[in-house]
Amino acid sequence: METDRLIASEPGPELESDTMFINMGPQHPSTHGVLRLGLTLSGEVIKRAAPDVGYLHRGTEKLMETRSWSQCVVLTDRWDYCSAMTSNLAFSLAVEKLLGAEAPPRAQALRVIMCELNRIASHLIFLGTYGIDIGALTPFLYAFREREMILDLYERCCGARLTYNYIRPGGVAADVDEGWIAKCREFLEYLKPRLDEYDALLSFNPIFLARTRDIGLISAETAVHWGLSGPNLRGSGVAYDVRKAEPYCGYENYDFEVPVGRTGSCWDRYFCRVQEMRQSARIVAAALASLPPGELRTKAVPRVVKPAAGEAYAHVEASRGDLGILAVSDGGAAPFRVHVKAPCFINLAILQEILVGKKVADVVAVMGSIDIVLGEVDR
Amino acid sequence: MGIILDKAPMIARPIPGGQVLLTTADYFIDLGRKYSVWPLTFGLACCAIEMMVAYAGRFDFDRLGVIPRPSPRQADLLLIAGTVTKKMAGPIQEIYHQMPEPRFVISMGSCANCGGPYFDSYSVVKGVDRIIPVDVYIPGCPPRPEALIYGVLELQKKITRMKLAKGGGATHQQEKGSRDLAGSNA
Amino acid sequence: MKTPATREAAAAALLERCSDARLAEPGVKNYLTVRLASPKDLLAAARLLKGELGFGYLEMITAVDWLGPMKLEGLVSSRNPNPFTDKLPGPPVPPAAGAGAPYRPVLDLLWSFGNLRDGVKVFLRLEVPRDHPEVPSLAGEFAAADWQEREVYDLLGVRFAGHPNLTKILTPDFINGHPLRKDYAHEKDSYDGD
Amino acid sequence: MNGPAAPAVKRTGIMLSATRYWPTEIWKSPWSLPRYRAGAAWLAGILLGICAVGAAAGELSAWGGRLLALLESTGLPAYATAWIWLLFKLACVIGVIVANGLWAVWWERKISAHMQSRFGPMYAGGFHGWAQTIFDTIKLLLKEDVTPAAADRVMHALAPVIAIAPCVMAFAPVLFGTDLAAANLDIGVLYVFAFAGVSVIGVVMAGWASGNKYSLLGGLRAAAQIVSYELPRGFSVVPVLMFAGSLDLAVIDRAQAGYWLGFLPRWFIFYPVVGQLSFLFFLIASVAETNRTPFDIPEAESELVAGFHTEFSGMKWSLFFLTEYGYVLLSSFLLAVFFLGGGAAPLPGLGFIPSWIWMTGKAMLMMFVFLWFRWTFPRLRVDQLMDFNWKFLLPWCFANIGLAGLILYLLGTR
Repeated sequence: METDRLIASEPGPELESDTMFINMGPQHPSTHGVLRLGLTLSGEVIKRAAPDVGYLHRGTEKLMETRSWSQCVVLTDRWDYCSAMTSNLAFSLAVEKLLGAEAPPRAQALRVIMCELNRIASHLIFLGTYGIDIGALTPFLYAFREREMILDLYERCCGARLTYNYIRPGGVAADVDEGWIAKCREFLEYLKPRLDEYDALLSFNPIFLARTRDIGLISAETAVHWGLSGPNLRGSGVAYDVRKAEPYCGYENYDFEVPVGRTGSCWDRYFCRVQEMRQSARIVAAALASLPPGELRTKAVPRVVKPAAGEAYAHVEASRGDLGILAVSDGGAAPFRVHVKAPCFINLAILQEILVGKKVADVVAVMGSIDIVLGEVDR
Repeated sequence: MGIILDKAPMIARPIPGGQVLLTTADYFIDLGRKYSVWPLTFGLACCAIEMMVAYAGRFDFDRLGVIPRPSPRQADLLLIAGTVTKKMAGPIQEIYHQMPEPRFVISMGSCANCGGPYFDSYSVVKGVDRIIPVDVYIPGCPPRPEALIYGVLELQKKITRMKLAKGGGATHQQEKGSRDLAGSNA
Repeated sequence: MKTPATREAAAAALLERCSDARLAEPGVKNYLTVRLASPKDLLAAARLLKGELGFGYLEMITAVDWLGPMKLEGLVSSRNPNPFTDKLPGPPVPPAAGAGAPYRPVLDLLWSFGNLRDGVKVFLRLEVPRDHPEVPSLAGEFAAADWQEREVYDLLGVRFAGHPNLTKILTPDFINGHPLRKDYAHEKDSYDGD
Repeated sequence: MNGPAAPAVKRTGIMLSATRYWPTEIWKSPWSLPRYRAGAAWLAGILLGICAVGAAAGELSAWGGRLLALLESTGLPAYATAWIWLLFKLACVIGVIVANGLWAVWWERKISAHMQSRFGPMYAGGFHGWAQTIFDTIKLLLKEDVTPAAADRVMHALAPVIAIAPCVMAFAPVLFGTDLAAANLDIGVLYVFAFAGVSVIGVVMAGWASGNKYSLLGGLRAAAQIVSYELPRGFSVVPVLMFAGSLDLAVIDRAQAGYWLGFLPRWFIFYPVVGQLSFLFFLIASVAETNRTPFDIPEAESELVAGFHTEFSGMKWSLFFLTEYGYVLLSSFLLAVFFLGGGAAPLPGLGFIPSWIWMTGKAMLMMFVFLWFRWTFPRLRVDQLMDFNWKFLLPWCFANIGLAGLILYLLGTR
């Protein structure tokens, strides 16, 4: 059976008599989707953790080889479905690099606004579900109430709540008007006091601190060694953010700081995301203030996209890490090969190392702080 | 309790007032089941986020008495929210069979209905009704939370049509197609 | 690129260290791409990058199958008849061969190393034959390689020698063959129905 | 596309706020909303109505006395009347527990909903879903009774019974008003804590017998937690016993009658430092006893799926639920009797309202605190919970007892 294969094939220490193999199986309230974690426990302490993924593997990289370039944008939404805008952006940047095209300035500003709003929405989901993992059931409701306002803004502008298909190769799909900008500013004003409220409710709650401070410590070397990215890497003290290292879409002319943790504990990663929400609000406010007029789609990207044979790699700072798309074209109407460098897939692998020696309750705290979305892990 | 309920129709038929007793019993039993549909905390893909939003403050599922339960033993609704892959098909069938009768299945989103955007993928089951019987299908990718609530309302209508005489009891039933309520669509 | 120095220094060091590696001209659009000659000097290049040049951040491992346009047997389609029109959907059209595409029966492996201090990226390429590709595993040097190599093995069938646990990671157990290969033909199983 | 032309969409800001839920309309204060004032008026009306009914009914213990006299006068043999009277009292206690089960579940869902800016059950049975728990019970009664193959059938069926039986028996000496108790035992407190500790056997049996690793972990955690929190729960009540001078709940209740300086009631919670400390320790220990957040590690939803009652469905599972809310009710009544002067009116002028109204009111206040804890605190880890008990709560309980002795010696109140 599946578990015997895992036990037999893993070259773990020979099984002491008192260990117990427990399945934090595909259906578990706190695995954020369909991840199976094979834990070998002795008492409450974990001897070995073997994450088993693939329960949501839909083979989108294979499907993209039979769809035209613009049809693939739809499939990109379903990877990290908590922040679909950044997946659209990464794919569109890769195609634009292949074609050597550049989105018009208004489209670039709109892309920045939408991606940062999506980062706030995605971190609000994290805030809610992480609260539930640690046992506080109420922040989930408050975080989703705020997220509803962002979804209203998205629905007003691009029609969808979760899978937008808004950022396309060559520009963006729809424009925003005065009403939308006024509502967006109103939301940003509304969000600031809410974030301070969450800090009081959850971030500095003594029990929450007891459960997350110096739990699941990841040193800077281990984080780089395991190839983590995004808030997980910055939580360990490595200040690497793609928006600062390789700016795209005009990020260089917005000023924002990159929050960096100190010890790499669950709380550092959690608080990096909370601070990132504040920084994203600053970026959106700045982008709204300097929204240039102009058309939304560049003429360089034709309706039927047939880029010359070649390869292009574009990567963006998605909410969960450094999302990279390698787009390979053989000159045909369909992509020859698209590879997704999925940050969640790589961030998840570190569970094998940092869960050893922890307690069962810490598994939930550590896995929640890594913040994985199974759509992007399995693609 | 389940056994008695299944024998109730046979006992009630010969008694003169038995039919009236049976229908009123049906009414109250279905009313109880209708207002307390407890789904399983079980999300697969993007539809799971819309399901979570349906539980959250704005589209409050709790208004209908719908509370997510972590264990399949206490759940009577399996809400398939997301893409059913072949690797996940086995566990889904196992969870379905762990749930006590009377159990219902809602297939949420076009991935669960018919494979959706992955209609030609090598690793996706083209629709969850290939592996378990489904009571309500909700179109959309992902469906809006209002559509999910409308789906649960449809399920509630279906529950109110359940009759003790037609398998409305709670004894374990062999593998069956989608709940055969055709006879009760009066 | 902020610091061209590190890029050129890395390229120079790599070229003279690995015997007959050469700069891949078309390469990955506006990134430095070095094509290695044979699997033997992959480990040396990786250790060099990680050691002296400070590229200690392995970002991505992937592979491209350059056999030719994709075969449609790899997909199992349940084309539901569209209820809004009465005409049935035609058979799926296989993607046409692109003009000027370098098709060759080879698996083109790609590694991406990052230098976090300077924000610079270097790509390593290596071509291996399609029948039984064998490449040394970097799992010893970079723990990030562990799962990505298992994924490349699972989806494209490249064996990584020295990998601690080279088993399937994404596809279900009963799917044999490597789906992302262009000539992958999917055998129908119980879930595919008619 | 044929069909009517799409309506011209008004793309201005109003469209967004008019049609959509937009919580930025922050009111100056809730009282400015007519709906809020109407709700408050409704609530005040209901409370005054209850007090009026109470005042009209008077002391229930008096009614009890008349009923007993009526029973004696029927001329049945002595043992028959004793049995009937005992069954009547038993029926009352079980009735209170079941009614509390229905009321507390609905109340918790409504409180948690309104705390989380949502509505909670609204449509089950009309106004604010009052019949929600009744419908839940009907459904749970009719669920298939699943016993997992790996489970030990007898223990699996016996576990919920062993969990709820001690809860019902523990209610015997509990006061529902001045000398309104099923049985007035002079060792009331000892009896209650003795029986409250027995149901941990049912929990561990449930964990072990259902053959599921998660429930095994949940059961073992429950054993560790409930047993170790028995101690602070018992010791935090010792100062109250020292001040009241007896274990009998009725004596403790009478010891808190009267007022200092005319207005401050002589409740044990108002004793200088000792009262507040022992109230706090007893509250924390009771929350831990009833496995509620922040101590709900036995059925920690996010870790152990559903803890020890993972494999229970239908009626068996709802017995566990009834046990949990039974112990919450028991703890609330104990808190009211020990610290809030059960039955005594807070101000001298309010004596006309009978004691059982005050007692139930205080118990409901304490139950609100229990429910409030659940939706605000995160969950402690197993070892942190044990450290908190053995290294913090218990030593402070002993210190508190010492302080009580000192105050008793100094004031010589006895």
